[in-house]
Amino acid sequence: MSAPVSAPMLLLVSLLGLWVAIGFLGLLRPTSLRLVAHILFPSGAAVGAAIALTAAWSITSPTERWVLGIGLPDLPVHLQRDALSSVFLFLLGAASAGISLFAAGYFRRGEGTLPGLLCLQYHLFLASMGAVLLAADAYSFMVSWESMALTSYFLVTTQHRIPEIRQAGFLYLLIAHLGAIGILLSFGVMQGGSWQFTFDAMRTAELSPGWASAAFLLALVGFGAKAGLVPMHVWLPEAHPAAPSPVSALMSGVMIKTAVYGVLRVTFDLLDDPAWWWGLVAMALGLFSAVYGVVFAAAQTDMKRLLAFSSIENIGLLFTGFGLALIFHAAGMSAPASLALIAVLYHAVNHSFMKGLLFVGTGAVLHATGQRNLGRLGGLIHRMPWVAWPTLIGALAIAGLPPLNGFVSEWLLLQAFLSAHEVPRLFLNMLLPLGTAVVALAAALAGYVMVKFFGVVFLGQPREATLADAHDAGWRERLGMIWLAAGCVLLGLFPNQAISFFALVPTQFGLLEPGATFGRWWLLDPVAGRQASYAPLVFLSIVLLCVVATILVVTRVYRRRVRRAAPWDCGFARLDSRMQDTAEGFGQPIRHIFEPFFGMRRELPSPSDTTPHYRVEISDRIWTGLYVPAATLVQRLAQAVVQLQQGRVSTYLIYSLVTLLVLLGFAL
Amino acid sequence: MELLALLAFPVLGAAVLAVVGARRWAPEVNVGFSAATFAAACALTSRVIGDGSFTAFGEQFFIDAFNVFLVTLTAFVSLTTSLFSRPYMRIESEHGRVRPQHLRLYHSMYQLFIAAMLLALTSNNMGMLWVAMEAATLSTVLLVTLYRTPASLEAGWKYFILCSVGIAQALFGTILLYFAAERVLGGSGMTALLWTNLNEVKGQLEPEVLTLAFVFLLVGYGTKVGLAPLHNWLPDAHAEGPTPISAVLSGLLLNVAIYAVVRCKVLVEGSLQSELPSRMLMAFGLLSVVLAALFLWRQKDVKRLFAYSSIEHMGIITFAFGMGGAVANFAALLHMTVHSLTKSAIFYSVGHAAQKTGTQTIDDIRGLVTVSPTVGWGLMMGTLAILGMPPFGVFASEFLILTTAMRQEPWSTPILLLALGIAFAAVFRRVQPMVFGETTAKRLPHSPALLPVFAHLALVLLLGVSIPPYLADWYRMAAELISGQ
Amino acid sequence: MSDLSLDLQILNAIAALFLLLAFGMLSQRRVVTLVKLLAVQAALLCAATLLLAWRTGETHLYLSALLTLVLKVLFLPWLLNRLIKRLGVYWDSEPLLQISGTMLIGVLLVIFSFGLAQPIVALASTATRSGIGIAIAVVLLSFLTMITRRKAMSQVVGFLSMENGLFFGAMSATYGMPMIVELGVALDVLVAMLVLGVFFFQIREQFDSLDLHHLESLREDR
Amino acid sequence: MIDLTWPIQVLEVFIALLAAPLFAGWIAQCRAVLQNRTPPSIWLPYRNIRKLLVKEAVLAEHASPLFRMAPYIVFGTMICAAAIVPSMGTNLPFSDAADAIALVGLLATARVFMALAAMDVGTAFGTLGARREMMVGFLAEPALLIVIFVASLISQSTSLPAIAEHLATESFALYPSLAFTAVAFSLVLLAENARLPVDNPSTHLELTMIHEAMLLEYSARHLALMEWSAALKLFNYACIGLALFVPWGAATTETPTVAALLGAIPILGLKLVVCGAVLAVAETAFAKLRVFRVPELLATAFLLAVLGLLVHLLLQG
Repeated sequence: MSAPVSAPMLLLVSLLGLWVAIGFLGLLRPTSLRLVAHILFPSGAAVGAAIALTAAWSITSPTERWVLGIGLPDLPVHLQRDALSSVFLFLLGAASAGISLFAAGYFRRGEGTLPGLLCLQYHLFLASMGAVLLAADAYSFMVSWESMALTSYFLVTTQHRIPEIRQAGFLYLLIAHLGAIGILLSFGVMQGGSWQFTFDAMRTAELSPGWASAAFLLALVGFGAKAGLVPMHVWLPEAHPAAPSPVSALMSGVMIKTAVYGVLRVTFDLLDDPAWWWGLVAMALGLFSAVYGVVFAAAQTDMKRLLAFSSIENIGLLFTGFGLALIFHAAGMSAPASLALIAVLYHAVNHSFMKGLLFVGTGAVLHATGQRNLGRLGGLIHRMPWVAWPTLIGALAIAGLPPLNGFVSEWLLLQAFLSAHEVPRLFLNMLLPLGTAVVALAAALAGYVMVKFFGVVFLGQPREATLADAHDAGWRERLGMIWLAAGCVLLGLFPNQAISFFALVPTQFGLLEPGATFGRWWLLDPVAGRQASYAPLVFLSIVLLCVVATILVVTRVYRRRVRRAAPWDCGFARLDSRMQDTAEGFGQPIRHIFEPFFGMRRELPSPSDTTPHYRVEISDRIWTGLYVPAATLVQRLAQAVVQLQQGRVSTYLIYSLVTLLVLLGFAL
Repeated sequence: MELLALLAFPVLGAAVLAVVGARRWAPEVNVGFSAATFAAACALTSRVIGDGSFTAFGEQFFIDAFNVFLVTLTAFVSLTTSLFSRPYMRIESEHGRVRPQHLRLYHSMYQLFIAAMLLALTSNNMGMLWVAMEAATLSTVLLVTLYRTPASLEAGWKYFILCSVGIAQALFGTILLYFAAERVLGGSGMTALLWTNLNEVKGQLEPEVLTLAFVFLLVGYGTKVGLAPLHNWLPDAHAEGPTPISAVLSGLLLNVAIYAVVRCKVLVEGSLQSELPSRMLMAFGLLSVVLAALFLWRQKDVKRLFAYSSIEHMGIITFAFGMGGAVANFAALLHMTVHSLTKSAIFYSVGHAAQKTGTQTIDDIRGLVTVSPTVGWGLMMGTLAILGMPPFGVFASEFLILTTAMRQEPWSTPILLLALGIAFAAVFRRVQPMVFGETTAKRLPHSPALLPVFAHLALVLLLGVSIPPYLADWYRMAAELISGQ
Repeated sequence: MSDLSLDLQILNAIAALFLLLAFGMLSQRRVVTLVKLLAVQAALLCAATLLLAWRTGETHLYLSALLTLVLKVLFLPWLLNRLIKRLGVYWDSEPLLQISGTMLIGVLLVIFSFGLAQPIVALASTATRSGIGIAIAVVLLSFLTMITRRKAMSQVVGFLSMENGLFFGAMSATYGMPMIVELGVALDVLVAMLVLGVFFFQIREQFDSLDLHHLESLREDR
Repeated sequence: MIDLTWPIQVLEVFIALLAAPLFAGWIAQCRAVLQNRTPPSIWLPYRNIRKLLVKEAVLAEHASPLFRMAPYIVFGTMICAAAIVPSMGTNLPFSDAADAIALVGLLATARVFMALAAMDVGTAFGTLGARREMMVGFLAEPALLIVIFVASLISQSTSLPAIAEHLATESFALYPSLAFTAVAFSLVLLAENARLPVDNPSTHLELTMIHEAMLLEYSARHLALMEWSAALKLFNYACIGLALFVPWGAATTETPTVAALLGAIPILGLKLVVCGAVLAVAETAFAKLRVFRVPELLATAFLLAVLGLLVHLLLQG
């Protein structure tokens, strides 16, 4: 290695190597679940925690570069760690620590592929995500990017006996591959005239505005396909539910964020001066995905599909923040741009904790009851308290309720929106504030979805008799969930420390002068010009104080006598569990209000129907409107081309004669 | 000396196996001879690396960096194919699909085929190159019709007629080349057709005659490469023959045909200032990639599916050679290597898969991973490699080709990428249910020989992650030779 | 024409006859006569080679003339006739395109190949350079014969006439190929014929007719 | 002079706590008068709460701890909201702990916990009420955000005391944008506090009630707390409205003093009386809307708020 490699980079690369080693250790005795569950996954979690620590420790140190020996002869593998990759490495390490801990207790016999093979794919998936965050040249980025897609494809199709899971896996890998092609084209355009594919060459290559816009749009489409931005989102609600829960937690929590990392790296780092309309395109896509995702989440009856659509909503919010930051950056307003960028980074980290916790919760429920359909769950809080309460924390956090972390990143995003009216462009300063309303709508709808999710799964009466013997999660699963829940709470209560950690990224991009502070340690006051502050610690202590005071006063003064009785059934026959609100019922107002979003097919019982049943079929208009016609077009094209091969020798001879004559014609 | 050994072993093997081909231990003899050829090839390579290219036997044979790597590749893949054909042919004869006396024909023709290819690669005389190609075609025709089924007969017939007619055009091209060369080198008969002489004097050859010659040569050898409008024989020939033959046909014979086309292009490009030859090659390449990608969409037979995938990859290689320039040639050579390694690995696993399920139609092969993980994972990894998924070498060469295409012909990149995307969707949609899902496969009497499959895939993975420096210089030397610096 | 020496005039006459035979084979439907025409064509080629050898004194030309005589004039026609008797394939049914259409295309092909050969003929130093145009024409015409035939046997005859055309081209452009190449090519043609013989028996045994419409099962468009 | 800020803050919260049922009683009286019924006594809510507190609590058989904890959490959040809202004085210590958006978040927490408690019992009415409450919630929130957006544009701050102080101390100017947002805010107030056009507070008809349906299973002290927090919520919303649109008269001294506080209380009382009367008139004028007409109502609220925003950017920008 030419330059002496600095400590953090060496440590990070060796930790990634450790992950790969753990993976291959699994192959030694692929059938023994004990080795995998008791030794390999916990050590994977430890490595994840170590990566998070190194990333957090190394974020303040300057950018490090390292050129490895391997790779193409004239394009060896370049690695680079800077503030942006440190933030996402912290995200990868922290979230994967909790999820791996949960996975240690989650995988049992008969889960499709052998545990050893699963452990290999799982840890290769983690290592490739780490490699994506460190790659500093097009070739190694593409190799790690697509091996991330490949390993996650194998993880998605663990139970490959079920045809739907195979379908989901195929769709996922196909769209991931097409996205990767977009990214490859964008890198090709970005290398400008320099014919080199290292990121440093791309930074120095000056592109004409036309080529720069082409590179940006290709990158947006390519990374949007991996992130699940709306027109390219169709794979996400299929792939995430098909994967085992820890894997869908990793995919939703961490893999989608690598797409956000990619978009940030391309626009803020590699392309220098953005056009004003770039941000608008990203924000429009983001806002539409946010509303589209949350509206579909509200209408789902399968809990993992519900969470997958909620991931689409959060990706929409991330891309909205990214678009906003881009608009401010283009307009030269660096303070609001850095605020929006911090909001995006903060929400990315928050979402990986929240969504990881929820997916892991559904995993525990799935293992206990074997049910994924919301119509067959309910009342699990009594039998699975250790799963219910952390999931409640996750649900409240993702609904964006104050003391927890979801609210902080949303609050920052809204503060950034508040300075949107100063953008000099004519129509933009009027359109952007409307963005606030859409973000608020999406956040409120998220609250609606989470009440539906938590209420239908954990509260009320069990809708199936078999739920009675649902057992609580194992101690390793509880540990994993507590780690993630603690992450949610701490990120919510100490925003200032977190923001000082994230603010290093805009400083690296030159949007913020180094050493900027955001109010006292307990009070968050990000915007200089505006008097807007939020102190979660004080806030939470006051609320707790009031609650405890009320409890003491009420119980002390009025004797604590409680009697249990049947709930009010307005005098008719005894209420049973089927009279509760089902998942479709809870989604009915949304389906009624957001009618145009859905392709709906209802089966209503006719009056004379002896066994009346009511079924509603929700279909995604984008799937029927965009993907099916594309497939039929290729089908028809193939049909036309195949006529060439009719089987007669003489026709083939005619082809070669005609080719010969045509070429001779050219040669004249 | 090594050259003599290299050519003698297979011919000797053919003769010996013609006698003992039907014995129980005939496959072992076959492996022995292939191993000997491989050893000779390695010795030859070390000699060429040691003291550069050289001519032998009165300049009739010429070895340089370009054809020596193809010779080693041919010898290596023929060795692994003979290893694979050992259990394969035993199972085939136990299943009663092949009669013992046909085995004798099979083994001797196999060695003769290897000899013909090595002769074509090493000969300096363009006429002998043509004769060797014709011999290769003839030896494989009988092998394609080994099973005596109506389909294999039809495939054999089409293969024979189309290739012979194609190669006849190549003969006419060679005649015109000889005609042009004779005017400059004088009528000394033997030396006029030697590639080395032609290479030195290519500046003074008449452009019109050379263009005409190139057209005939391109159509002739292009038929053997399976370029788009002339490809019709390839899917039938590769699908109906026994799988070792399909592997060798797809893996090696196509490379030899491209080698011949490139030899002619080097000569013609030297004399013509016009862009015509590279434009033609690029047009052929692009047309093959697009047509093959669309053909892939409606395949029912697994070997036909991978035969069309060979057409697609040959199209990519021709397109790369058409672009010319050091990087494109380097990438094309790398692509030839990784393609033949991966495609032969895929045919090995497909062969065993077809034997396990008793059929080649895709819809009847299901759930390989559950019954025999090695065959299932081998097929999955091979398919992902051939579709250009990154950790494997095919992505490395495609990355280089696409990036050079972006620089030289930006208009062609979207078409290429779209075709690659369609091919990916078509092949993966067929292969995924074959590997995963409920199983229809049964146990085999003999355990499948899967060492070759994973040896090939490991090599391709190595070429994908990091190309060893000496191999890189070797390719670079060959690339310079081709682009005529 | 008059300033050419006698033997050149004969050579040009042979070339013209060669072309005529190619046209003849294009329109012929009886397989037996087809083989006869092939044999005559080969004989013409052998005569031209002998004449040229006598004129230029090249030794290897005598050898190649002998080779053509033995292989293409005597052995192959005998082998084909024996096969025809054994397999009983005397008639070739109506070709895909009726005769007049094929002839028209043939004429167009001849015109095209003559136009193509014009620059080369101007360059060639050999006396029989005009033969190149004829050679290209014969190659394309035999290509057409193979396309328009429905019987396997007549396709093979078309292929052999293409070989004759190629040799005629080589002979007229460069006084024949180097000896080793001539031998190689002759060997290949011989082996090809043996292989084809084996093929005919197998096809006959499978489909009990040599008609090509049996060989159309491997197709994609169904 | 010893530092009296925290005691004043607690005193203010305490006053708000006590005044809330009074405000509810006053509105009930006005409604009765308008519908020419003999008005109930103004102290009826107090007596109602005291009666419920002494009763024996009856819980559903399988109600989870969440059901028992929810009333306390909702009441606690309402007290905290009262502390944030600058009803009587600005510059209170707790005011910069949370700004308007945090306040909206706090009210959303209360709503979510109430909805979860309603679903916990597992009867049809609870879940029906929860679903409708959440629907009204997510429809009202965008309008509320735009109202706060407009207010913050005018006074360069999103914390309510700062907005109130800015408007109170500035010279009086007619802000058309504030007029639009005031109407929008009042519609949101009606929707959020389950007043008549959206939901009839005094009905017990299972299928029409939204807010009451969630409290169906509560009894005794839990019901008392829920009633009280509902009254407190109405009081808070009224104070927010007054702070945004009628800020004059609040104690805007730098450091809060008891004198300023005592001065501000009667003015606030007067404003609340007028506001209660207006609210009663509005309720008797509107008939109850069908549940799926509510989105149109709140859509008009949102439209008005956006119009206010555009007017602000256009005229006062």
